[in-house]
Amino acid sequence: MLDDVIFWGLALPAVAAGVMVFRFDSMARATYALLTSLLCVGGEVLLLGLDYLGVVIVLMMTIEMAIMAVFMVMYMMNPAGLMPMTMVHNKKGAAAICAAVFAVLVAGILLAPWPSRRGRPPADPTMDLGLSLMGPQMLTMMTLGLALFATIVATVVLATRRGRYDRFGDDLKARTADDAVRGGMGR
Amino acid sequence: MPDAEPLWVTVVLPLALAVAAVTAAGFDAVLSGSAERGPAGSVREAGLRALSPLREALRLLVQQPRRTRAADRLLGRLGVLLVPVAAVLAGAVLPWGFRAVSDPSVGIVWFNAMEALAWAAVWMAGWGPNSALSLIGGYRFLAQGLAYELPHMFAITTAALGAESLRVGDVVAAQDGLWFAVWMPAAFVVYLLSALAMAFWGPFEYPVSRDAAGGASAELAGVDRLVFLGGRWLLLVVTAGFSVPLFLGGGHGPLLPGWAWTLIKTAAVLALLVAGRRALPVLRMERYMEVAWMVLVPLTLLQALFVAVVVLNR
Amino acid sequence: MSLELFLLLAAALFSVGLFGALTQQSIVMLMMGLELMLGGVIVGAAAVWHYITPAAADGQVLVVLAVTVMAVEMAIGFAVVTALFRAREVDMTDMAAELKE
Amino acid sequence: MDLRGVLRRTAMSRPAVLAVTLPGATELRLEAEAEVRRRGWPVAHAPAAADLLLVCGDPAPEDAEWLDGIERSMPEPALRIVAGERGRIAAALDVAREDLRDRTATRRDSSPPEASGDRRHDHHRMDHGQSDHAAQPGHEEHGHHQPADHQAHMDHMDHMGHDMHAMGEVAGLPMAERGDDRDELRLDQLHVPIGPALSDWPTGLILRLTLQGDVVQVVEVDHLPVPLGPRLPFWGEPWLRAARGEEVTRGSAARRRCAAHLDSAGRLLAVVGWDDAAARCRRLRDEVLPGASREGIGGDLRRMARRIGRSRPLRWSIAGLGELPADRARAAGVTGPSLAADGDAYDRLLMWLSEIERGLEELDDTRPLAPDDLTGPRGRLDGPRPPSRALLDVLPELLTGAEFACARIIVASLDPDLDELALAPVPGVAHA
Repeated sequence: MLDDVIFWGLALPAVAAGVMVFRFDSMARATYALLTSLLCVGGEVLLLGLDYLGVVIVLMMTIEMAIMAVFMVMYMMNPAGLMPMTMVHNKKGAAAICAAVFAVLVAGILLAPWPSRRGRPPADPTMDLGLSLMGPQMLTMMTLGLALFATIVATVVLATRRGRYDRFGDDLKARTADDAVRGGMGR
Repeated sequence: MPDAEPLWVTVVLPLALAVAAVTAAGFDAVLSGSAERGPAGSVREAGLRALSPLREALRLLVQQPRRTRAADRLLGRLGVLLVPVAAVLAGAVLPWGFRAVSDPSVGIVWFNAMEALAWAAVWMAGWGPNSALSLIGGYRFLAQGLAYELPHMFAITTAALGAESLRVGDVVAAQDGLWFAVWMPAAFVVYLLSALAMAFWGPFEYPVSRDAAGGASAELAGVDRLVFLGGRWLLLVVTAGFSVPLFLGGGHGPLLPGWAWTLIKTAAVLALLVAGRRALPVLRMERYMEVAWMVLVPLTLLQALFVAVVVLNR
Repeated sequence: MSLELFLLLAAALFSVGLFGALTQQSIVMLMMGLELMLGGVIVGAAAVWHYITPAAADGQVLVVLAVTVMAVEMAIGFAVVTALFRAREVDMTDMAAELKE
Repeated sequence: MDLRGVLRRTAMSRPAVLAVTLPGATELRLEAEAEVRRRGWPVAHAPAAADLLLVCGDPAPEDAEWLDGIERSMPEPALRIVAGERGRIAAALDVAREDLRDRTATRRDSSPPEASGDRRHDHHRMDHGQSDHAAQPGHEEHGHHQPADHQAHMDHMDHMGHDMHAMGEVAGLPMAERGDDRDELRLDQLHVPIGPALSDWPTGLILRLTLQGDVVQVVEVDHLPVPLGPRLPFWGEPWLRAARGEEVTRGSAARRRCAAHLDSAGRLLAVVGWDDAAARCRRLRDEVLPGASREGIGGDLRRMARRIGRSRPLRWSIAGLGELPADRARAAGVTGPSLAADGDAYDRLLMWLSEIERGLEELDDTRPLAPDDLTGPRGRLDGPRPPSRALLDVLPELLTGAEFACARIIVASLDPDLDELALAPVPGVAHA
């Protein structure tokens, strides 16, 4: 009973906030609407008994959306939504596609003969996940690790305009970096 | 050993945190009073100075809140409220002695997630009033977050690694003999730094610092200001208090009962932070960022490696 | 509570996200649509784990995967926007498409 | 009286003070700061945090606009008092406190005022509810201003907008334009005037900044009108009086120099965020000025100077900000400690500290000051231009490209004294 209340109490705000993401004029509000939606998703995951993943989703999404808000304000027109405007294209077609996708998904969900539950959840799903990632799913873990590492390198390369030759001179011999702002290491 | 507590504890928790926050703020007021006006002449004078946080709170309650033009009041209010809420939620896994309001199996991650809410909170509070200085303050906290969060995560992961559990109760139990602070000193020091940074207090009050006329709090008045700045003290108490179960052996100690040791250790950590603050200027993030990423991150990684090797050979 | 309810929630989030990803002109807003879709995937994976195969950790691994993809997508997205913005001061998909011509 | 009334009166027994100083009123500022500190009243750093706006100096009619703006952005119960004369600040504060207590105690519980439009009426009431030294002539006009552009705390920030519709106005606020920035991103520019009500800020200075994010792109230096008159600039007074032929002891000149540097150092340390050291500097300043003896204060002063000079975190924090090598300083006409420091903000702070320690020896010197010694705390007072003018002139160059926090530190490390701008070249000496 209580679980049902919690489910609906999280599910409705999740979807409502998801819709509001695209309805708010203010980019700041849109970002935090998305955060609300994803926090509710984290709550649902907690409800399903995945403590670790649920809390990690809350942690990651909070930080991610807080950072995202910076970029939203930086690059988007109308970050505070003081000037109502729409920036959409192809609204009708998209609505039709999405309605169709939703209908197909619903039909599938309701009509599919879902298998019954096999096995019981382990006492500690977190331990289970860790053992799995470090055992049979090692390849997944390594791929994820590499992907994350590649992302770090790629994003820095894409976003910065200054390489080490700009900072330390053509022969890389400059003792202090030629930066706009001096850092804390005294270099 | 750790046990879930009855419901009334959830009511007591915010009150206890508030009392601790007022005490810490009073101690701070005495110290800054002696810097501004010379040492207190009498005990009564010192007592009066220690009461000044309460008087400030009363004054802010009487003051009317105010609005600014074209403000985003929804986000602004939400941000202000979220600061104390995050502090209390994080405090839920804080053990008193050996009992916490709740001791979930992933308590450490929970603590980390709740203090991360401060990222959103400070930014929203700075964004809300539609004012340049407060927005600068809000952005500063994000920069600060990027600087402190990774070393912080590695530091608390190290403690969890030492106990081989994410449950706070297990971490305390694992320190029955030797405190983690003894054989994880780097993680402990980094944790104390990030505790200050999370609470954006003291040397890390860059987001609300004086040079931007109060930064994220520049436009807050009345109750808003009280909730925001009071929530900051709550956060400080919670983050400082969490160093006790993580690194200082929680309630373990000779003679006295567990809750008394927790109290003594928490008070000692808070006193250290409040007194240490007097010796430091505000650390600006354009300088601290480089230190955090080039010194603290490798340092905490090495610390974690060391602990991992010890644990594997145990 | 049942598997179907959770999957319906997942489908709803996915569809809303898809709508956003299809309609929004701005690259940043498009990414927000993607995030919502991945949120749907997370709910679905967690529900399948809970109701069908709790003994195996595969559902959990899928959630980890989705969360990582969210982070990677966001980081790459903003890096690309920054690069585009630096080069051409463009932050809209339509304008980026015009650049190709 | 009911409990609520009692509580309200108690709450307002120590109102938060926002002190705003007008050019030429340095002495009043010092008196006000000392008095507020003696009472232990909290000091507000922004209008939003203040109950009491204390204006030190005589506002000119054109000051009314920005002062009104600040008062409007203070929360209820907001009160403004003007202290124009020495020695009356304590009395004015007493009256203001009583007034605040009465107003809070008798306030009926109403919803907070909606907008500035409603609050205008309140202002009338409060302006007339003042004692005589608080009454302010020429202050009847209460138009519905936009927030004054002099105002330190903008109620608006034009961070929104895009070049497509840059010229528009939204919610009565101008939209931002874009421009190239330091990192070669074309981002929104924000025009922010900072000053004169900012705390720990040179009196009367206004900087019109063009910010992108918090990076200063363009700086225009401006200031409040400095009253020309017979009154000499406070910090340069002993030397100027000696030059006029009056008898001034070397001790009082050394004392003034010490206090001036302590004031500057306190300001810089406050901006850097080292509240403890800043508070100690200011306390010592207020002890040095009225004549604490060398034996009485020397130990404290030396201890403090040593503590600041030895602080590695402080050095780490401000070294490298606002580099002003001696040749560039000389070319700009800078004299005094900023020239002698030959370096960054940290070097200038150390130079102040060493001048303080040097001045300590002469503190009780009763020999007369030589009339041709005209080196004030900020430089040579007999140059073609007052020394602070040169400091103001180097500001744009040093501030461009700095982040907001660094910009504030650089300004505080030069600490121009705008009172000096009223200084006519000293007759007979300047051209000698």
